[in-house]
Amino acid sequence: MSGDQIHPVPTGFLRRHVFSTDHKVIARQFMWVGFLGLFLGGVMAMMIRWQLAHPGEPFPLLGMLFWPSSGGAIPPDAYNTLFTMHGTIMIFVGLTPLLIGAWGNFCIPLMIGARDMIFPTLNMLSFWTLFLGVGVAVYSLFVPLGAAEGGWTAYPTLSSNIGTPGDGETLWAISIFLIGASSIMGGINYITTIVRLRAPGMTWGRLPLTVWGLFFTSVLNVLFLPVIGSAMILMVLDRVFGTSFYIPATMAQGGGGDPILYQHLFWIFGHPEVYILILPAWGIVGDLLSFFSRKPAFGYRVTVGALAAVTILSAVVYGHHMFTTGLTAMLGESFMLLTFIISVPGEILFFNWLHTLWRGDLRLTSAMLFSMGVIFVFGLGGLTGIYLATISTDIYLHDTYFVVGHFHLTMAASSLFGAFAGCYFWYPKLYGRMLDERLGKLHFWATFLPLTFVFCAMFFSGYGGMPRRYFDHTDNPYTNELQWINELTSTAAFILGAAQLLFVVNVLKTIRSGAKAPQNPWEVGTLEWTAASPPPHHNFDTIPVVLTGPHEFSNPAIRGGKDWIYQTEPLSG
Amino acid sequence: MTRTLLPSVAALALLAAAGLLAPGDVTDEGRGAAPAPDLPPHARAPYGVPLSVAEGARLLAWDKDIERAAAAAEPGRFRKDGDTWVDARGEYAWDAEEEVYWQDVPASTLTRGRQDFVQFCSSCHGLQGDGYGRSARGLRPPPRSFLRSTFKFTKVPGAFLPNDDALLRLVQHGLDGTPMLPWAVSEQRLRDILQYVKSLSPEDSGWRDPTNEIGDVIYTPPDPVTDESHPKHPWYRQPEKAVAAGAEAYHKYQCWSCHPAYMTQKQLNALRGPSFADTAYDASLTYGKLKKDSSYEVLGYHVAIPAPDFTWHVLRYGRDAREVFQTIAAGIDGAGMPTWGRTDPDAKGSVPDEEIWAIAHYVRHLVATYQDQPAERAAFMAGVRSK
Amino acid sequence: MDHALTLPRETPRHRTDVALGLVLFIGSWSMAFATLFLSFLILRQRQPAWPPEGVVLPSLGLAAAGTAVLLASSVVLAGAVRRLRAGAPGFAARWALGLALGLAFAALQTWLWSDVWSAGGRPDSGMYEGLFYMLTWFHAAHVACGLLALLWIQGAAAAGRIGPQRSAPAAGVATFWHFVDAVWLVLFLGFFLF
Amino acid sequence: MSPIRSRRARTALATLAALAALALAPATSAQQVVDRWRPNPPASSYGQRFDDLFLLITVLIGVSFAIVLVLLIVPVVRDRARPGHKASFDHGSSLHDKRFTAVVSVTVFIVLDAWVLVVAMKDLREGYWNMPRPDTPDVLRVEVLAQQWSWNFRTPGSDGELGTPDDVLSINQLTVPQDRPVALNVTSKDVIHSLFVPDMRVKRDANPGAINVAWFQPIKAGDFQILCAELCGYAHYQMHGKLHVLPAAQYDAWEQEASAIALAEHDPNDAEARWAWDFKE
Repeated sequence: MSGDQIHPVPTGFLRRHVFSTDHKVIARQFMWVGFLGLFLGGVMAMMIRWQLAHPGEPFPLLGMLFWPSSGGAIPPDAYNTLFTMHGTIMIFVGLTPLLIGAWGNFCIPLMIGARDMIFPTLNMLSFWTLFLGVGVAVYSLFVPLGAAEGGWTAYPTLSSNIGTPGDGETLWAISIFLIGASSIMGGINYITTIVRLRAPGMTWGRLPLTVWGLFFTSVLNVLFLPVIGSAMILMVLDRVFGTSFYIPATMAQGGGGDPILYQHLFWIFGHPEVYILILPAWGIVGDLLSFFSRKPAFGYRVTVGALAAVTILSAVVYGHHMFTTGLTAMLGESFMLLTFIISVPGEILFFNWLHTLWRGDLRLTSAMLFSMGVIFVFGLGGLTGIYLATISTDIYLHDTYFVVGHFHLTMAASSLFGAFAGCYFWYPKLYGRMLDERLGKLHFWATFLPLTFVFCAMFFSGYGGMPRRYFDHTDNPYTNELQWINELTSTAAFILGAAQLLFVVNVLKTIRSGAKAPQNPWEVGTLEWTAASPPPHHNFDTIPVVLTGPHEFSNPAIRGGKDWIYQTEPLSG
Repeated sequence: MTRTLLPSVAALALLAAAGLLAPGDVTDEGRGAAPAPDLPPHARAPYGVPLSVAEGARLLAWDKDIERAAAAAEPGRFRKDGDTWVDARGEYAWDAEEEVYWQDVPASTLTRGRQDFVQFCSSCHGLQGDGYGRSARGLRPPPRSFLRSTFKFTKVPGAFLPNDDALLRLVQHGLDGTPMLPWAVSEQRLRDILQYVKSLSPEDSGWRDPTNEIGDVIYTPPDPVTDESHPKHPWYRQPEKAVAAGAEAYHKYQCWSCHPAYMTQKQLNALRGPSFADTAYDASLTYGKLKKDSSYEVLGYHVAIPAPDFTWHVLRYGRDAREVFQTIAAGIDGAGMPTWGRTDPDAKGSVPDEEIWAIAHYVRHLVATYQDQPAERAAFMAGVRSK
Repeated sequence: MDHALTLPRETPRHRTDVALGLVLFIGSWSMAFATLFLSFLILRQRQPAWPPEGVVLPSLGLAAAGTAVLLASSVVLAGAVRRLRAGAPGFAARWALGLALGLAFAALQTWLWSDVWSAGGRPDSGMYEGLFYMLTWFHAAHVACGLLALLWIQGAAAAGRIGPQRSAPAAGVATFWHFVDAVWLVLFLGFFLF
Repeated sequence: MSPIRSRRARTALATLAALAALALAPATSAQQVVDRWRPNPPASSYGQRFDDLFLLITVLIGVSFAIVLVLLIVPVVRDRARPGHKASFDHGSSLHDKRFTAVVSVTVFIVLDAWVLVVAMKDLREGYWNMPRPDTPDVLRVEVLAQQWSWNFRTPGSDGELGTPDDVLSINQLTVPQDRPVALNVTSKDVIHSLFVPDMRVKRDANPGAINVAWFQPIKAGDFQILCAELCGYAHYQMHGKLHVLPAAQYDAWEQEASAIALAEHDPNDAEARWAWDFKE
């Protein structure tokens, strides 16, 4: 409930752990679903990379388990399922729950000084709707005729029952609808909480950037997930009840629909979706760079303005996904121009990060390393976006591995590093135990180096003309000449996969025997560090009164030899 | 607790709608308006496609397959009773009055086959296997209809039904120059698909007709050009000699009655001997012939596929001399190409094996030198067509 | 519902929280209806003729009657909430009337469907019927949710959990009902009339 | 670089470097194939435009990324937390800072984005979207009908008219003349495909129920690979064909022969085989 009304601590196992309405418990639930999603998606990525590097050879260990009829080698239809579910699981079951679900739920109430989310029941419902969606998605893997095979974008008429008969694709659409519904509930909850439950004194100018990132993400969630929900409803009606919204007149007796309509609907949601994934990471990085440079975030208001600009512009740039689909010249060029314009707020954000680092007092903890990793990776990913925003280069590069490299660098690497930075930074507050810094730094370097190699190698194979989503590149002479890049990429990808074990070991080791975390290990002033680690059920004994901004580091007015100040302490003078 | 009931109710309502997911066996008839008359049946967007096969099928089995199964099966399953095998598990059964073996293919195998068939093959061969899939419209050659159990390129003489291995090899080889791909599907799944395809043969025809006989690939003697056991053969390691003999044999056995001739009329007359000295051939001597009677029927109307011109068309199942030999020897069932070779080792073929090898080498020579070489081909054909 | 009993009087602050949450939900979910309606217009514009000749037209009378009934139920429910907020008697009766009108609309809708279904109109028999079923099914799902919520509020009011001191849920459900009503109005104009 | 203090960290990095080196050694399976990482030189008239613009963007991005790297590494080296080292206090919210950010972002937009935009618009106007006009005499009209897992091509044959019995039909093989514009009409029978000829730098989606137009003019004879770029099902990777570009003389001879054979094979009552539509300019 809202305000400073302390609702009673739930008793009983179910209320406390399963159907809990405490935002911290829900954050943990989202985190573990996120880790499960990253693990599943990661294993699928390894299978995809194995098939690309060694076409036809049985996948070691797991191969016989999944595909006994082909002696462990991945058959072509299973390969299509693999990259479809890899995309879907990484985005909707891995990153969204981890970045928005876990860190959103944990950080927003604590950082704005509230006791809990404003609608705790809706919060719990949001998790269980996601859980239901994930259940439906996992169930669709075991349906006869296999799971969805139309790519995570599922363009009809391949995703209609003409291209993929069977129930797999229908169940996939239902699970996307449910996960979308869960994100809408979460979005409503986050926006209302941030607007209504800020502690006294926590003005909009004193909100940490993480909360700003999550606020804009929720705005996009609330506005654009219903669009994909409707697109999925139309697809389910097409597949189950035989309507032909996406099936053209030339193909079906009752036809008259348009597959391009789905592409428009999908990408109206699709592009804001990639910003939904990157905005929390931008927020977290904006904060962490300031925290660990012991220096205020450069241009706080400009950064928030840039985030707002990206949120607004994200609605109108989706056309760059469809340059080769046959848009009219005017439409294509206007989307090209708009895509270039949206890169400007991105650049402004980027400069503010670099300016934050400049002349700071850098403490290179693993959270800081991951945040600087985001700068490197998003720099590389963002800049290569210019190739794809320009129609004349996109005509050649569209649907090649160049695009795969680009969106992995921006969406996968940047958001993933933002999530890892969040994990290393807030784990002490969430579980009350410190993650091992040495293992953290090793995990960073062991992830960062192979990751950069893998996704930059994709630029080369894409530039060489290797199309996306091919089961076997040695089948035709042209892409066979690029097979050597596949082998290198796959080797590096396996190292990248193995490197994630470091993080698993780190988390598991810390749960049992991690060092007890002090209340404020990183000497940072935001409100969540005024609470105990882990915070009690009602977060704060008394609702804190905020007197200063989140980034008042090395402020000359701070006395007592410290270079930081709690937001609740006044800045004298 | 129930203050925010609305979203969960919406989700449950949706799931109830999702419950209608598997309409199970809603076949075409189960729905209201019939498809518009002018569009062929495949044009209906196939929703509610039946994916499971209810009951198993009793199909003709091949005794060599049973011997191989007996050898591979666990001990004690097969035993020889007199000269017929008895299968303890009852999958294979000897039919006394028809003197054939029947195989009872379980419904589970047919269901797996049906599902993979819908997944891989239905886009061309049609959801009912009638050879009229969504992608089949306007395809020439049109996709094979499995409702007529005649197969062109299995290298099994026309009089016999192809055995499983011949069909399997055909699918794994694919047919070059047609959308029939070399399928990278595992052998186990392919065998299930082939069992399903065999079960499509209508009542008392194809694998359901006991009077039919399942045969093996045509007898293929070793290729004289590469056969080490006869080094003294004139063609041994001299393919050009075989090609020259092939040119002669090709025109002697009048392959040019269907395929184009590659000799001028004078040379042809000289080759065919004095009685044909001044025969005048009609203008289409050097073109593939479009034989009406050799065409076959697709959904009610005739489709005629011309005999290939070896300097122009892609050979669908003839990547090397051996495959070309087998195609000539076995003939192409239903396409006017008779069985030239020997159906079994001791019978005598209408053309001696060595001559068939020579023609095979000659055909491969034509393909290798003239296909995709427009200049050379134009010059060669101009020479042939000059009186 | 143990929580409500121990709940103190509903603070005006909480009322605005719920109002803001509801505005966001309705704003968000209207995007879903907007997408479906936009798709309907695009697909309709793609058809050579609209309505295609020889198609079974759903009877306009039934749809008009449904619209009238739905509008009436909204007006009645709005009156009920005003009375609840003012603490005046008669909330439960008016709310029940609103619920009854809602059920009437559901009945009219089912009658409309059965007409089209019995005349052979299936979702897959053409773009017109496909769009008809899509729009009406999606809207009907929300009418069903609305009716459930109305029933739940009716029950809560009977059990005393809804009253002048705790009216936010009732106001919320009424607002959702007005949203469903507005969507139907747009749908009625877009599909049936023009 | 200041020495990494703890010995154990140094050994960890060393092992990592060794692992990376092992990974980067190219797996040398029997490589009779020529390994490349760049596309073949352009074989179509506007192909060079892509390579030039790609190079331009690479240079611009390379410079920008170098600057970013410097701005990233210098703080790590110089401003690392050390006893007695202080961070400078700067909110960056002063007017000067805002003006500086505005100036930097505008210059980056001009240098990086506007330059590329202008070049791209020129390329589109003069190259990619500069379709040959319907009345240009020697344009070769080709109808491409994609289907699940192969390409059907149709060229007008020697009479220059589409829809006549002498039209040349072929599967996965397209023969076009050199130095003559080729206008494509691309559509599909079932799912969405995408005609992609890397060496001609052309790519067009084949959408069922709609006709997309594209064009290219080969400037080099030879065989080029045709690929499918849009996921279209299980054998998406097997849906490749060959584009034969012949010098003008050879092409005419080939076209005569092809038309003659097509005429010989024409079967009037087989309406299905002669799929065609009126060419969309």
